[in-house]
Amino acid sequence: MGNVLQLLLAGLATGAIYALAAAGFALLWQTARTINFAQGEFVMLPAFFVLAGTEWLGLPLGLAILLALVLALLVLGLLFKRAIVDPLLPQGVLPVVIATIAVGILLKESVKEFYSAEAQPFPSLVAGGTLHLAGAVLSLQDIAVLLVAGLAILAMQLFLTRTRLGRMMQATAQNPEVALVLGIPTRRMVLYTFLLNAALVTLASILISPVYLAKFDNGETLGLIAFIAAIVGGFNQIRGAIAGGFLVGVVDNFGAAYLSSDYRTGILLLLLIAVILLRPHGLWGRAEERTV
Amino acid sequence: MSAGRLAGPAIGLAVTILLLLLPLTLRGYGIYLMSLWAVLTIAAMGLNLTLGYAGQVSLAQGAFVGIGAYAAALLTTAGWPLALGMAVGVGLGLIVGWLLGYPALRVQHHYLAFVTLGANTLLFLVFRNEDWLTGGVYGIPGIPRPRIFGLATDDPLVFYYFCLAMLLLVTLALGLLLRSPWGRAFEALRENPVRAESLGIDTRRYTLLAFAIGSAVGSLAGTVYAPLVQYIDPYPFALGMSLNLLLMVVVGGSGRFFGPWLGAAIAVLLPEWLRFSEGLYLVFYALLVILVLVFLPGGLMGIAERLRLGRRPVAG
Amino acid sequence: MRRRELLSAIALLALAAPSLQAAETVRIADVIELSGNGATVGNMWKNAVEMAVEEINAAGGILGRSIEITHFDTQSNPGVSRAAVQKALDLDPYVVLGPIYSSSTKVNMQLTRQAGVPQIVGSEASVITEMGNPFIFRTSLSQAASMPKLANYIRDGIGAKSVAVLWVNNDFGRGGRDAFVAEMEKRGIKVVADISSEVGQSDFAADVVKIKQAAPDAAFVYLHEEESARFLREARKQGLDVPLIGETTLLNQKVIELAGEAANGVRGHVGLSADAPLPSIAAFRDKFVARYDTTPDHNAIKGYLAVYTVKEITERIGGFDRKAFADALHCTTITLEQEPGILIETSWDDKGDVDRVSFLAEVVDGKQKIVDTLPPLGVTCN
Amino acid sequence: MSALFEVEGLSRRFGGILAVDSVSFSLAEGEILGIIGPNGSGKSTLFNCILGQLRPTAGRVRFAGRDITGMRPSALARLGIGRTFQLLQIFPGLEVRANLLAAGQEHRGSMAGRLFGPPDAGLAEEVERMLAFFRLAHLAREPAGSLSYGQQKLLDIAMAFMAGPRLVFLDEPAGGVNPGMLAELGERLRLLNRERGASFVLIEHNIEFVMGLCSRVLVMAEGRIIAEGAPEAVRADPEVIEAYLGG
Repeated sequence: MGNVLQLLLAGLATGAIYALAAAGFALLWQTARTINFAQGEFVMLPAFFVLAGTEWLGLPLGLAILLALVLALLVLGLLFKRAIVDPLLPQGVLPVVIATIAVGILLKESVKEFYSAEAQPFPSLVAGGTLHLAGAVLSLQDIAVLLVAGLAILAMQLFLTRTRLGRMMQATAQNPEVALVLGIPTRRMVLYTFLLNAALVTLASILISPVYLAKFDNGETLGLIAFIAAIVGGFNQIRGAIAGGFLVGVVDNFGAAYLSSDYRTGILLLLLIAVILLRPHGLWGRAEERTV
Repeated sequence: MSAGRLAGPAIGLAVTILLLLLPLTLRGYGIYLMSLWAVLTIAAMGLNLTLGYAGQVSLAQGAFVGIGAYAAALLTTAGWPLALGMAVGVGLGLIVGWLLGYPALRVQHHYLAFVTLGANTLLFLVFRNEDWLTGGVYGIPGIPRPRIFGLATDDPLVFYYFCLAMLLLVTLALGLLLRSPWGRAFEALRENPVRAESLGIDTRRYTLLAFAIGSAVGSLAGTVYAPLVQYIDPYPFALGMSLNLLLMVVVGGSGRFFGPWLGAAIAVLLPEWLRFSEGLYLVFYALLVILVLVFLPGGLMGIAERLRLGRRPVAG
Repeated sequence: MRRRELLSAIALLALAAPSLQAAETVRIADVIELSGNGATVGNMWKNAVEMAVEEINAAGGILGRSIEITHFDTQSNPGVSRAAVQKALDLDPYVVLGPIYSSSTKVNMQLTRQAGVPQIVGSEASVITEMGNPFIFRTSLSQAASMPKLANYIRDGIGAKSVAVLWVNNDFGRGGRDAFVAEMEKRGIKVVADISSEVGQSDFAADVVKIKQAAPDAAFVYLHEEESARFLREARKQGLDVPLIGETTLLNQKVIELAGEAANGVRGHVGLSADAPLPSIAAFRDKFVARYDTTPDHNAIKGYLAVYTVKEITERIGGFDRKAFADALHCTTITLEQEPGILIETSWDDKGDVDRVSFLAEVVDGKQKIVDTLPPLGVTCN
Repeated sequence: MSALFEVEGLSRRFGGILAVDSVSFSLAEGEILGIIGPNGSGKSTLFNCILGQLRPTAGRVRFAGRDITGMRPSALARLGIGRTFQLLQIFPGLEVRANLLAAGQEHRGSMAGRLFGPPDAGLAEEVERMLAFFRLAHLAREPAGSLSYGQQKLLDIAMAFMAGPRLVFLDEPAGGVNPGMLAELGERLRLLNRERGASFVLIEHNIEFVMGLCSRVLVMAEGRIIAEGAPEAVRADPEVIEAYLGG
């Protein structure tokens, strides 16, 4: 029982990170028809912005995180949109997919060359320590990850549904033509989406790196699992993608513990393929009427 | 105009002579690189059929190279001739490729990219975990080089000519295929699947065929790769090779017949050209891919076409 | 550009090849992981090789000839490593050093064998020296040599009757796991949990739970550096109270740095260690730190002693004959008195396997502490 | 004379909305039938249900005595049912000639024949005829995407006729075509009808075009057929005027 709870809680804590990455992934798809194959590297990078801030510039952690956020907004938000997506999207979805594959390589290799090929310890914002709960153990870091990620997801949902700006972004995502007719500055809304994604990956990066260390190739696994999460949950619906993140985190842990550790990744991939074939809009997604 | 018309054959002749004679001036490493280029070009031409001509994205081509490589390695180390390994490898490639096509009937574009990506990783896991068959992480050592009409190909130069001959055969076969109505149906599928279907083109069947044939060509490349490196394990056939093959096709020019020749050449030679940059060559490569995508949607072969004004696109 | 390079290389070789003996330098090729996942270990090796070469050249070279070292990057990729060895052989080197990754060595060792060039590698997979290749030599104990020592420790030192084994599912991890399990069976120790994990895996919660459920007397953890650190943190978090046993990597300084406090209490066997209680190693460590501003690991020691092995054996045979070199490096021992650069007395058997003392260590207060020195297994030579 | 083509009680529901509400009509060999109606009256949905793009919720479709309900578009095409789309649908990256070859190649011979047979699938002459008929011969080697809109429209229609269909569905053939070209287009269609005996069903907004071409007209509104008859009679029908003005 304690073990089951342990796996569940650990799965949820990791799943929270997947959820953040998957939500950003879904946002980009909804609003800008952008499939970001570099989303994993996007999560990897901000941790190195922080490390560059503390190690190279000698900044205190808080300031370094702020710097990382600003850099992420500029590079992973603005620059990514202007230099990659804007010129390529008119050619279709596929060129963007291929370009983001290249972006992923670029980010990964750049970090390796210009920072380090080695895994880096990353400062935690939370004190060490653990909490025992019915035979399971949670570290304060886990609790912080769950709390912060949960709050961020909640805040994002409130922002998207309750504020004027958020609703304008939603409208743009759902039907850009109509949004334009309604006088919504859709181009700016699309830009905001990219910025929001950059903020989400920065948050994910800062939450995950103290636990799993910062390393240039962390994005490979993380990106793959975030895609699976988004698609399994339903990536035309942000709520679906978030639920998918938690689900995938939990399934991964239970699968590894009770099914097969050899085929650990395979279990998730089978889930992915089954969902795509049987329920392409995802478990919690909205069915998109396929236009012929 | 007449000069433009002669340019194609003239370039072809020059490239052929270069490919035949250049290795004579090279030592082991240069010959190995050219052999590797020939093998990767075959694999990329297969992907170019699926992606460039039929418009179906596949991120699993590397796994198909693996299927061919394992078929060849297992059979030749058990004493069977490579020809059998090739037949089995290509046959397996056709079957698994056909199966991989089924998801493409339901989902397109990015979804298809994910499904095929998942398939690649699953196949990799099978290569790695089913060690009773594949030798698992230990791989298969001592893969012999074939004898062609009684001639041993142990010498790197002789084996290079074998690789080149395979490449030319594949190029010829694909050229004929793409000129045939099948090729035209593939292109119609890429250009406008709904219209193609309304004109009687069975898009389901052609989609499956595009996957099966493109994948089988990838497997054929694998059957040459195994005796080239003489040792295989699962790692070369993970997602990385699929992504690299995809980038080769795109850089060379997706849907351009000779695009993979150029794309593979750049992928193989770029680390050499950028030797001064040490590890940075991948950064440059990624930048090159992005620049090509943004500024040259037709890939590098697209420039060649633009330069030869008056010539038509290489279409069926 | 490439063609010009090749042509000039060919011209150079055409001149140089027939009269290798007459040249003033001796060419050594270093084929090593400079990029890719193995960049960390590869650069340790490369830096130490550079250091050794400079020292030897400054002291007059080998038999009066200075070493000309060329590094080739395997990109941690077996296919590329084969190309890199091919490229290295085009330079007609006297000896090839590296690589470290066993998967790469297995692919490229065939080439040096065909060319008749001795290859001194940093790989530890058992299979490398089991193919009857007369030109392959190790710099460290193979998995087959380390595991018996570790197994004895688990039986005698820990007193375990049952163990769990957690390994990384690649040729390194699988090779170690297979050798380990065989040794356990020989000693009648039960393997109660046999858990594979992925390269780059971040979440080890399930793995720790599985070990807990199996309730073994000890757990043997055979992962790469980052994964080791992530596992140790998760184990500490879940309060896993089983002795955690490692082989070299788990007690590595990098793991300790990454895992922090969670590494304390880890025990195990260490083949080579920069913390070994030997003055020669301590001196090497200081030199390395002074030069590169980073602590050397066992891979640095391997690279360093590989170069000094070339020097010592060449001086023994009195010339630059590759075949004689390979013969002389079989069934031999290099002592510290003969060549201080060997750092630690090392013997090679008839297959190219290494034998030497090794250590039992424990992580105490964030430092690897050597608690015992184990004698060599004893070289078998017919 | 038995009908060439029959639709019987065809319905299609989207969620709560009945987009096509038990529509029935038939068509004789050689007939040109026009379907008109205001936007959103269900014309396109009707076409899509007939032509295999959408599965009808209820109803039957028969062609030459055979039940073709729910058959895939390519199968319908091979039976001799061609179509064009509301928006231009060609293969822009292929040459004009290749567009026509692709349009005709699947209608005869076997898959093996298409792989090992001649590259032009024995359609060279037919392609020349079509190019001449639609006055596109001088553009045969141009990429179809580089043609003017009117030329592309002609190509689009030429493709639908490549295989000599018995029945062709035209979805707004006059849409976006300039008046000069329009007369030409009508002329070509009439000729195809007369010389090849092809029957047509066309959806069209351009009432003049429909009246000039069709022998019979159906009027749809809110998913149902509200009027049917000769063009003049329909034009005078008060219910039709109401549907257009009131819609």
